[in-house]
Amino acid sequence: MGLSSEIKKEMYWMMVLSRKLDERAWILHRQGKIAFHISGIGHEAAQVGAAYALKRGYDWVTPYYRDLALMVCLGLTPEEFMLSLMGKVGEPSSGSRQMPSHFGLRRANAVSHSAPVATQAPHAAGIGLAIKMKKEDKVVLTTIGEGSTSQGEWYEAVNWAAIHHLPVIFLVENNQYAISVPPEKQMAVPSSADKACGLGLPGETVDGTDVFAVYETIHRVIEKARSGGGPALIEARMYRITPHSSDDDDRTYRSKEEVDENKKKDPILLARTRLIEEGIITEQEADEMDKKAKDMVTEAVKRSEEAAYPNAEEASYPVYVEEVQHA
Amino acid sequence: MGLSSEIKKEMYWMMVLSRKLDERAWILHRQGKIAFHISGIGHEAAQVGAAYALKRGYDWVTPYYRDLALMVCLGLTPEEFMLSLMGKVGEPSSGSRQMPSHFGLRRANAVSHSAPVATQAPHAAGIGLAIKMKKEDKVVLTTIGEGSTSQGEWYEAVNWAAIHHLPVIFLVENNQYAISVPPEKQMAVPSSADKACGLGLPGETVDGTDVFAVYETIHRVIEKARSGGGPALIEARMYRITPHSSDDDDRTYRSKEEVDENKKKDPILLARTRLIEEGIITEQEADEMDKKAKDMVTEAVKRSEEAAYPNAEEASYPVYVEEVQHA
Amino acid sequence: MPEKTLVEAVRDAMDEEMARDENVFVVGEDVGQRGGVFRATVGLFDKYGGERVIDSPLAELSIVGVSIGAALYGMKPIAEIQFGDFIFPAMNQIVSEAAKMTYRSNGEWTVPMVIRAPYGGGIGGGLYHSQSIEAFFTHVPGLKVVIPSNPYDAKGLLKSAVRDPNPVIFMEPKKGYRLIRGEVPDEEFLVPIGPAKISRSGSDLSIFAYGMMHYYAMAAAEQLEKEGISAEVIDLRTLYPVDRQTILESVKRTGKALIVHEDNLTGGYGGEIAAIIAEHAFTDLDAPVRRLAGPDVPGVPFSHPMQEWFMVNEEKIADAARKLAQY
Amino acid sequence: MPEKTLVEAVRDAMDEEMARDENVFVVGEDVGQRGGVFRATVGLFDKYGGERVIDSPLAELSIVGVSIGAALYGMKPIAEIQFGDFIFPAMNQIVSEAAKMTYRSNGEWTVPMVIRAPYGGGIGGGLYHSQSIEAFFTHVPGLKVVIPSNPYDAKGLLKSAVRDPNPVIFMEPKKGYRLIRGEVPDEEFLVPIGPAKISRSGSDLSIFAYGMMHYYAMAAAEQLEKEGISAEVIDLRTLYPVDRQTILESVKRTGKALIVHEDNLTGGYGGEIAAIIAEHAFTDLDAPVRRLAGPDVPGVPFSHPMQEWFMVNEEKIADAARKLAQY
Ligand SMILES: Cc1ncc(C[n+]2csc(CCOP(=O)(O)OP(=O)(O)O)c2C)c(N)n1
Ligand SMILES: Cc1ncc(C[n+]2csc(CCOP(=O)(O)OP(=O)(O)O)c2C)c(N)n1
Ligand SMILES: [Mg+2]
Ligand SMILES: [Mg+2]
Repeated sequence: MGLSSEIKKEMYWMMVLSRKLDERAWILHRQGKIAFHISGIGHEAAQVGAAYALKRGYDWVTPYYRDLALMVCLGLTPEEFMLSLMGKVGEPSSGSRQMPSHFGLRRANAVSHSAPVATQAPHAAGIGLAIKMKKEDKVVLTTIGEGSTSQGEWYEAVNWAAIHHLPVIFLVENNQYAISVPPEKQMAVPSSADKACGLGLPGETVDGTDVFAVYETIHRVIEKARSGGGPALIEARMYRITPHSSDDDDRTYRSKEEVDENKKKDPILLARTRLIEEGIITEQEADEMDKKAKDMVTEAVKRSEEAAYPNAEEASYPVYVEEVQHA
Repeated sequence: MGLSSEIKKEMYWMMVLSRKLDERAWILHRQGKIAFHISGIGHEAAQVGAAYALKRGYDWVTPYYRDLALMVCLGLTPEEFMLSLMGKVGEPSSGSRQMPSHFGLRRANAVSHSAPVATQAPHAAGIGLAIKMKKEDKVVLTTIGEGSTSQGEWYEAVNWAAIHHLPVIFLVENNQYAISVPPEKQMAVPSSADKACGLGLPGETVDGTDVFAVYETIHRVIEKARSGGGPALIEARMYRITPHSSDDDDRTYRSKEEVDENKKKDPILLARTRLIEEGIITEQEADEMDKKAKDMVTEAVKRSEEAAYPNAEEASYPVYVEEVQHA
Repeated sequence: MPEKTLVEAVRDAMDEEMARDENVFVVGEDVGQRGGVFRATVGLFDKYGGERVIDSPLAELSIVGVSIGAALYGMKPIAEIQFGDFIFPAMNQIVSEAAKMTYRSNGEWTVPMVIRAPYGGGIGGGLYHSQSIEAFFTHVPGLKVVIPSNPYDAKGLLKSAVRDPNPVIFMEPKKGYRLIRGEVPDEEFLVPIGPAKISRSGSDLSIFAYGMMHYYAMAAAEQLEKEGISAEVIDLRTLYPVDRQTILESVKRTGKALIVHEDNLTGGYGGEIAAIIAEHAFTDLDAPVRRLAGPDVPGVPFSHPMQEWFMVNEEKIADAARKLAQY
Repeated sequence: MPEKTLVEAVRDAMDEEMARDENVFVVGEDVGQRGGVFRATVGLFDKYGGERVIDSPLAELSIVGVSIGAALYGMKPIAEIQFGDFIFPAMNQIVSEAAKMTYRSNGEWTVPMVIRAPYGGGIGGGLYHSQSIEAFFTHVPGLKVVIPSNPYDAKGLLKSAVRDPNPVIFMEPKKGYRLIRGEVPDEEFLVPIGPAKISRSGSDLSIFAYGMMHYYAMAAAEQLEKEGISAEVIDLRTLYPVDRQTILESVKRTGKALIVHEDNLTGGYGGEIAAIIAEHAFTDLDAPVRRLAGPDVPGVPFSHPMQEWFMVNEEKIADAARKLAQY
C-alpha cells in the first residue's frame, strides 16, 4: 500500500500524541483546572489516516469538534491545544473566543469550526466549488459525526458536491452515538455511507479503528477527486470510548460492559500491536513514544498555565474587518 | 387492476374538470381579470391517480401549489377555486389571505399549504407520527416538485418517516423543471425515487401521464403503509406543459419545439384515447364531458365575479386563537 | 411549600401536563433515557415510554416541522431545542409555518405546540452555547414568547404554554436552572401568558427585565434600596405579545425607565420597550429611556475575562440605575 | 445621464463588478438563462457563462452555505435569494456562520459575500411574497444590512457591498424594481455603506424611512410642503450598523421624529431608531417619537382590500406626519 515504515511510525506517533493530549485534558478537568473537554479518544485512527491522505497545508479541511488528532496532524501544537482548554492568549483558532475543540487553523487551511453541527459541510462544498472554478488540483476534506448527517444541511452540501462533481471528501466518523442517541434513531440505513446512493456519489464504509485501512481508502478517493473524479462519501466506524464531553454522564444510557468491550478495539492498541508485529517499532520504542508524548504534553500544560488570559477589552473585536483575508 | 368502469370514468371526469378550471384561469389572466395563476396542466393524471388511491376525507394530505386536480378530487369546488383566483369572500383555504393555489381544505383533511417549498413534508411526517401514536389506520400523502426535493427540509422529513416507519407517502411530481432549472441541476441521480435508497425506504418511479398506472402504484404503497408497512417514495414523471406561472416567460429557457413535443403526452389525451379504446366512454360522451366541465366553470366564474371582496378589517385576524381546532 | 430549582419546575410542569393529557408528548435530542442534557426531562422516559418521550434525529428543522404536523393532527408537542443557539435550522418552520398557520388558513388550522429552549450566557459556553434568541421571535405575529425568571413562574407558565392553542416559544435561562430556587406549591396552578409582573414596587425608577437579568435586577434593587434609591422591578415574563399597560403604568409612577437584557443592544428586545415608552409615556418621562444590554459583538466569548466583559450583571445594573436615578 | 430603473441599476452593478473582478460570481435559483425571476441577472449568463452565473439547486441553506465556503477560499459570491420570504432556510448559515466567522476566528477567516433579496409588499404577493425581513438581521453583529431606495444608491451601494470584506445583506424593494426610476451616471461610482442620507431638508419634523417607504415618504413630504409643513426626510440606507449621528442631528434640528417601515410594528427595525432617539435626543424632543408601520399580523394578505389595509403608503405617512407636526 505504499506507506514507508517511516511514515507509518510517524502516523502512530501522531495517534499517541493526540491521545496523550486528550487524556491530559480529562485529568485537567478532574483537577478543576479546565471547565470543558470534548474528546477524540477512539477516533485517532480515522483522523490520522485521513490526515495523511491529504497534502497537508495544500489541501483544505473543514473539521469538527472531535478532530483533535486530525488537527495535530495538521500542525496544531500541544501548547496551542492546551491554550484553548484554558482560554489563554495565543490560542490560534479564535483567540480563545470559542470553546475548546472549536478547531480552525488558518496556516493549515483548516477552516474555523463552530458548534451547530453540519454547518461545515456546505462550506466544504463551497470550497470545492471555488477550487473547481480556479481549476486547481486541491481537494477539501470535511468531517462530521454520524448523528449530524441527519441535518438537512449535510444533505444539501453532499448534493451540491455530487451535482457539480466537486473535489470534496465527506468523512463521517460513526462512533455509534450522538450524545446518547444511537444510529438507528438517526437513519434507517445501516451505514451513513449508504446515503451516498441516494445522492449520486460513491459511498464506502471503512474500519475506523484501522489507521492504515482508513489511509488507503481516503487516499484513493482523494486522488480520484484531485484528478477530477468527483466527490466521495466515506464512513469510518469506531466507538466513542469516552462520554460525549466532560458535561456528559454516559452511564445514563449505556453500560460499562459495553464500553469495556469496545475498548478492546482501541485504535492505538491495534496500531501498536500491528507495528510491532510488522517489526516497524519495538515494544520499547513504543513505550518511549508514550513517554515522549507525555513529556511534551506536560511541558505544554506548564507553558499554558503560565500564559496570560486575554484582556477583557479584546472581546470587543473583530466584528468587522477592513480587508479580506486572502486564501 | 380492480377499478370499475364507473370509477375510471369519474377519474377521467376529475381530470377534465381540473383542466377546464386551469385553462379558464389562464384566460382570466389574459383578460386582466386575475393577477396570478400557477398551473397544473400536465399533472392531472398523477394527481387524480394519487387522490383515488386515498380514502378521501379519511386519509390526510399535505399538498403543494400545483395540485389543483388533487384538490378537485378532494372536493374543492369550481367556485371555490375561482374565488381564490379573485381573492373573494368564501375562499376556503385562507379567506383569500393567501395567493391562489396555496391550497388547504379542512373538511377534506388537506392541510394549509404555504409558499416556501418543502415545508409541507415535515408536516406530513408529523401527521404520520400522530397517526401512529394514536394507532389509527390512516395514511398521509404529501406531494412536492422534484426541484424542491433539493431542500434539506424534504430530506429530514423522509428520514423521520423512514426511521419511525410512518404511514407517509411522499409523491414527487417530476415535471422536468423547477421554474427554469432542470433536474440535472437539482440532483445527481436520474430520478427523485433513487433518493429512497439512501434514506431506507422503498422508492419507485411511475409514468405520471398514466392516471391508472399512478393509481395502481400509489394504491399499493398506501395500503401497505396503512397496514403498518411503512412509508414509500414515489416519483411520477410528467412534463410541465405551461410556463411555471403566469409571471413566467418560459421562452427564455426552453424551446417551443420541446413544449410541443411534450404536449403529445398530455395525460388527458392519453386517458381519453384509452377509455374510448376500452369502450368505457364514447367520443361523444367525452365531448359532452368537456362541455359540461366548461359550463360548470363558466357558472363558477360568474358566481365568483358576483361575490364580494373581503372587508379590509378582516385582515386584522386571526393572529391567535382561543381554542385549538381539533382534528 | 417545597423549594424547587428552575429546571425541576420545568420538569414538573411537563410531567403534570403529560399525566393530564395523553396528547402531550416530548420530542428532542437526548430527551429520552438521557433525560436531556440539562436533565429537564429526567424520569419522563421511564414514566411515559419512548412513544411519548422521543429521541429525535439530530435535526432541529424536523424536530419543529414534525411537531407542527403532529399539532395539526391534534397532538400537543413539547419540542426541546437542546440549546437556543441551535434553533436557527428550524427558523423556516417556526416563522413561515407555526407562526402563520392560523392566520393564513383563516383559523381553519392551528398549531398548539411549545418549543422549549435554554438560552443565555455566563456559563463558559462561548459563542454557540450562550446566545439570547428572543429578538428573533418577538417580532413574529402568531408566536408567543415567554421567559420565566423563577421556578414558580416557570412551572405555571409552561403549563399554560402547553394548554395554549397557539405556538409558544418558551425560553429558559439556563444559568438559572440550578442557581435560581424558589417555592412552588404542590397543588396545581397556572400562571397566565400575557401579563408582566411587578416583582418589586418602587418610586424612583422602573427596571424592566426578564429571565436571568431579572434575577440580577432584583439583587441590584436590594443593593440600591440600602443607598436610598427605590427601584421598581418589572418582570416582563411574556415578551410577545407585550404587556404595554403594565410597562406604561410603571413609567407613569416612576418617570424613569431602565431596560435590561443580556442580548446585544442594537435591535434587541429592549428597543421595542423603549419605543413604546417613548411614544406612549412621553409626558411622564423625567429622563432619557435607558437601555443596558450586551455589547454589539457576535457572541459571548469563552475565555473568562472576555465573557465577563460581555455579560450584564448585578453591578452593571446597579450602576446604570444609580446614574438614571440621579438624572 | 441615463435614466434607469432600480432593477437595471442592480443588474448593472453586478455586471460591472463581475467584469472588474473575476472572483465575483452570482449564484441562486433561476439566475442563469432565465435571468432571475425579476430579471435582475438578465444577460449575465450569456456574458460570463454558467460557471460564474450558477443556477443553484432549489435550496437556500446551501446557496448561502456554499457561498460562504467559496468566500472563505477567496471568491466573492453574490447569492440571490429569490424572494426575501425564502431566506429562512438559510438562517443558520447567515446568523451562525457568515456573521460570526470573523469574530470567532479572531479575524483569521472572513466571509466577503453579498446576499441579495427582493423584499416588500403591495404587489399582490400574499403572505409569502411580500415580507420585510430586515429586523431579523439588523440585530446580528457581523452582518451589514443595506436597503437602497433609488437606482443611484442601488448601484453604488451594491458595488460597495461586493467590495466589502464582510457579509452584506442587500435587500431590494421589489415593488420599486420598475416603478422607481432615476438618473445613474455611466461613469464608475460607489456609494459608501454606513452613512444615512438627508434626502430632503426640513424643519418641522424628521421622517426616517428606507426602501419603498422612503419613496412614499418623499411623496408625502412634497404634499406636506404645500400645506406648509416642512418635513426632513432621512433615507436610512444602511440599516446595520446604524448611522446614529445623522439620526440624532436631524432630531436636534426638528425636535420631532416619525419612523416609517412597512414591516410589522412590534419588534420591527423602527423600535431601535426610536430607542436611540429616546435615549440620546431626549432633551431635543418636542413630541413623542412616533412609529408608523405595518400592523402586527403574520403577513400581507393577498386579497386587494386586505392588502391595502396592511400597507403603509403616502397618505398614511402624510397623515401621521401632519398629526406629529401639530403636536
Ligand atoms: C445544530 C445542533 N444541534 C445540537 C447540538 C448539540 N450537540 C452537540 S454534539 C451532538 C451530538 C453529535 O453527534 P454525532 O454527529 O454523532 O457526532 P459525535 O459527537 O458522536 O462525534 C449534539 C446533539 C449542536 N451542537 N448543534
Ligand atoms: C424556499 C423557496 N424557495 C424558492 C421558491 C420560489 N419557487 C417557487 S416554485 C419554484 C420551483 C419549484 O420547482 P419544483 O419543486 O420542481 O416544482 P414545480 O413548480 O415544477 O411543480 C421556486 C424556485 C419558493 N417558493 N420557496
Ligand atoms: Mg457520533
Ligand atoms: Mg418541477
